[in-house]
Amino acid sequence: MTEAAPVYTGVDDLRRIARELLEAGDVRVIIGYENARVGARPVFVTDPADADKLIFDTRCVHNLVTYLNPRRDHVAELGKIGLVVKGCDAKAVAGLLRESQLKRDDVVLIGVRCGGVLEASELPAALALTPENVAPRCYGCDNREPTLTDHLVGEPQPEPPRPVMTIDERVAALDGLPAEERWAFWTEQFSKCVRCYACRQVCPLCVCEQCIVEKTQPQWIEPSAHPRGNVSWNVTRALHLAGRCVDCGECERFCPVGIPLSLVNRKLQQIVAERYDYKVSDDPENVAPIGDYRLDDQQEFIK
Amino acid sequence: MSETHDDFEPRITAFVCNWCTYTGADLAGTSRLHMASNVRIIRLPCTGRIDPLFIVKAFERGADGVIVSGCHPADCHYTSGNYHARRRFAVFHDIMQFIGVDPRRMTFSWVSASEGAKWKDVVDEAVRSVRELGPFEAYRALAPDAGAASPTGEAKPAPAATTEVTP
Amino acid sequence: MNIYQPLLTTVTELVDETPDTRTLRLEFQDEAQRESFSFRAGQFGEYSVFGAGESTFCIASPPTREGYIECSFKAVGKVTSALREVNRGDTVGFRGPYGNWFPVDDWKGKDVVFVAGGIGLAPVRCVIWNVLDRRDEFGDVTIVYGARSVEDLVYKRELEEWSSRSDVTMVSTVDPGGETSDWSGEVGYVTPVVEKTAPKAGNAVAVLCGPPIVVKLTLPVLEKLGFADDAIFTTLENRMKCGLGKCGRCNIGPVYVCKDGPVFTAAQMKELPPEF
Amino acid sequence: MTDGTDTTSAARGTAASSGPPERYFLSEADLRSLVGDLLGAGTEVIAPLATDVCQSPSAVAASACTLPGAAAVDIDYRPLAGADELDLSRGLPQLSLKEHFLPEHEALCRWKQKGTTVEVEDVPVEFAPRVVLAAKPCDSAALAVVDQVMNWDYQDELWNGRRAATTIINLACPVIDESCFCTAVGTAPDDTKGADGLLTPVDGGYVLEVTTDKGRAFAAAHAARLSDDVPADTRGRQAADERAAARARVAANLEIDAASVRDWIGTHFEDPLLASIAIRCNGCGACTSVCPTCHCFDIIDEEEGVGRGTRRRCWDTCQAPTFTLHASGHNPRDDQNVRYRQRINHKYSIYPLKFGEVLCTGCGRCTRVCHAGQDIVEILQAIDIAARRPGEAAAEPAPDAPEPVTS
Repeated sequence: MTEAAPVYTGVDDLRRIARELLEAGDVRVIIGYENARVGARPVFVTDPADADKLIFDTRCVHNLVTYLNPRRDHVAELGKIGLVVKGCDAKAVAGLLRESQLKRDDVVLIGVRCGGVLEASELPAALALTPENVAPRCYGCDNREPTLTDHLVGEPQPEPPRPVMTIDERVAALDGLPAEERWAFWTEQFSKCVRCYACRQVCPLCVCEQCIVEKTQPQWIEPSAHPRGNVSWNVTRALHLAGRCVDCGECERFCPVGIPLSLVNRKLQQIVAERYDYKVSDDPENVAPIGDYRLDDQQEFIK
Repeated sequence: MSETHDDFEPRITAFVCNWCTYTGADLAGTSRLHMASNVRIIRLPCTGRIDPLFIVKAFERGADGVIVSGCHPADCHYTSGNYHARRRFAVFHDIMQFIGVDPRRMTFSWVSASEGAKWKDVVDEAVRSVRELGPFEAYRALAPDAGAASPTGEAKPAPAATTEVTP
Repeated sequence: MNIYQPLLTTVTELVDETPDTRTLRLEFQDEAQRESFSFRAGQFGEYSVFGAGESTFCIASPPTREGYIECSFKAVGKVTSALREVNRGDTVGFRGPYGNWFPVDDWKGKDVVFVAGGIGLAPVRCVIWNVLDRRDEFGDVTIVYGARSVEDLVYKRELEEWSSRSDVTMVSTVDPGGETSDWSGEVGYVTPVVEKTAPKAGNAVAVLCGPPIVVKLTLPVLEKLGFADDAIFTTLENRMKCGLGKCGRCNIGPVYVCKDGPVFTAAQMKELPPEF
Repeated sequence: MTDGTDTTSAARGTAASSGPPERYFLSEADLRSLVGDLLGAGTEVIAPLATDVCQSPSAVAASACTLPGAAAVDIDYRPLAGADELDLSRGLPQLSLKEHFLPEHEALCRWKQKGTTVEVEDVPVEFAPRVVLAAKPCDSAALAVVDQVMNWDYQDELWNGRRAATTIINLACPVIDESCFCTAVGTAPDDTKGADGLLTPVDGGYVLEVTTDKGRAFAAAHAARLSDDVPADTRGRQAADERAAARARVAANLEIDAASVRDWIGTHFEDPLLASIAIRCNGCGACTSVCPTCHCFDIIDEEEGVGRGTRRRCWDTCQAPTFTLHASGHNPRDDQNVRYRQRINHKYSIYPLKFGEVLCTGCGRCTRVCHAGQDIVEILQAIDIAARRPGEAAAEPAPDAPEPVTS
């Protein structure tokens, strides 16, 4: 197996396409990645001359689809968007299309062939992926080459390395514990929550005009950050993403107190996979499992 | 956690649909079936209206167990509310189990308007298993004033006590 | 007792002003508090229903009527909806008075013009009664008040009382289409009615309060009539939680509505950054 | 407009320094003994503490929780259980010291309601004495800055009570990275602002310098553990050198003129630099949660059952649309650029205008925690250039458009 280089191929094409789209007026802004003072970060390129700022390497962790979220008025104001998407990001675009939060013609998608990204983006230079530094979600990725795109750049990439411990293994480890220990584990993790709602804000699929936590009549979720309110919030956040979560990991990456949200998210993916044979993809026609049903769905837990 | 808590009367909240289970529970009453009296019924139009958050809220407010019950498949007054609910509760059931809630605290059932006797069984069984599990102290320990509301200003109450178990 | 702890009051009267607006009269339960409580016209408080939370309104009764305070509110949010449900005898929490006030004492000998739209009459009413209770200290008193419809006019009995007084020029108006068959007041928006009423600006101050659009459109009219920027007073509102300058949300640029306001002159408003 | 500078320093926890600082030496072992003395006397000792990310007794759960390659520990200011837990090598805690003075949530009062009668129960505003050891200077300085607003005409007794009960001994900062900029906003990696003393590591132990009456009382109470053997040419010089080197390291990151920045922001409300300042910002509010000076809060009622409950204040964030949303639906800050501008404005202009101090101590947490790349160092640099060298502003990279660095 060949190992992916830290900087992916196709960056020149990416820059050229971005420049052409801007010059032709097909889009008003290209949202991609750039080098920042520390690490890589999102960039909003509006001037074709700036297209050369665009990069794509293993530090390009961010799911930029969050900027297509209908709540982002200040981004929408910029005009039609051209967006750089990895395979996982394209799944989020499909999610928005599926839920009528976005029209296909309102965005130009520049897909990049991806061989995985790093766990952290804030590094001075891109690194080759290793079991120690690879984002665990990249392992087993089924969409390294997005299909929901208007342009696709780069060479096909090898599979990313297997992380030291995969997310599935970690979920399985928790599944193997007695219930009391799982409860102790999760209540301890959730008690760290400071209720900044970063997880919600960065989620490309948290699209509600008014989040349940902001509804006050009645006050469904207690707003202060004590463990009881935190459990309600974190369980609800996860449930609302059931069958919708694209596993981009942004909620966990942005969490300022390090709650391992990807484990809950992965568990939900496993649940819908096992029960409803559902896998999230970048096909907008692939109906999400919650909000859908079959007459013969499993009901072994119902008396 | 296997010993029975004899002197403990579980508090159980039941979310039931208006058309089937509520009528079934009513039938159980008018038929004078003897059953446990630990259940408070909250009537909703349809199981499809029961947000899993209701169950979380019930635990928050001190319920030791929860029952969710509605029309059998194919019998929904609104055609498909119970089918939608079935998927939602399946996911909820599994994820609550994952975070460590004993699934025996959550009973899901289909009870039709004519199944007064089944309702009695569901209630008795739910009360029996919750009684066996004991009060849901683990959830109550999450309350903001339950643990360390220490006057020194320690911000975070201590995490819930852990039972020492080797995996 | 810390600064966030409310005093307890009892609801002694309630008036449904319009289908969605209610006035509560509150009396402090503690006698010492009842005796010692005082405030100035224009100040506000934090009113609470226990379990629902706190909400911010001005004190709508005048400081010249002692022993109680009144507030008027529209039931739109969680707390106001809960306040809409209270009955006579119920307990309501109160913290205050907070903020600055209308410099009524400085207006002695001057004409006073009041312009209000909709529920904006609540803070103005406090000043109106304050002035009327000390009527001989002031010159002409003119009140222009408008609402969307006859039904939406608040303080209806007081509007009648003011109309019937010979020492007050009272002009009521409702938006076109909002009149009833027996409506005897003006029909039209507040701004043109102010222009038509044309109060003398020479030795006068104006108090203006209402929805943002009324304030925005009426300011130039008052200026045209000759009112100087520092003779026009208004009261602003912003979302508040503490009322004490700490919770950090009511500022408009460097100005905290809760501590530097809520009363501002038109001159001060022009200095504010465009963020309200 | 009310003049906001009339705060009562007496009401504040830490009395202003008087007289020259007193200096002592204590060895690593002495320090531990001192902590032991405090704990033995029942005094809470808070210090940056590394805790396993997962405290579960199960190794399986612990390994499941820890991301491969990530640090297996959370660093937080926490009460020490024993003197052996003290570890002065720890870096900047995730959350600032603020959480021990303005907790994430705290009761303001409790009520019981029966029929028409309500009983309101006070919450205590006096707190048991406690000591914070090895506080980061940027965190203690933040407390002194926030003291101003907490005593703006109305004294916040909950804040003041905790301030008064707490003796804070800083540690000259051992962890400086590219996001630190304390020296640019008037503090320093060896500052004692907001604290009562400072520990500086030297060979064989620490130099303890106490700077306030509370600090002197602390030194007096622990005299047995302290020696005054701080020769100016050895330990004294070493401590001074350490401190000067740290200051220089931070200063290399950012240098601005805070007064120019303050005035420029105040007069350029709609400048494009501010108007499009937050294009990549997700409005997540993580920056305000971790910030040692962000103190904005919400007040909410939470019921504990029928007829009883607690009125609490909890952290809130100016980055959330609901922060300023009116009941009518109108929102004066209805756009993320505007909300982010408010944060910058509040910190570097509004607060300095009102209270004479920048509402920022340069800890850099907001930059580190922002995975979308909102970089406060870069933003302040751009504003400083716009304010002091407007001619260069166009040529210099604006916050939105830094030149790519070749990697």
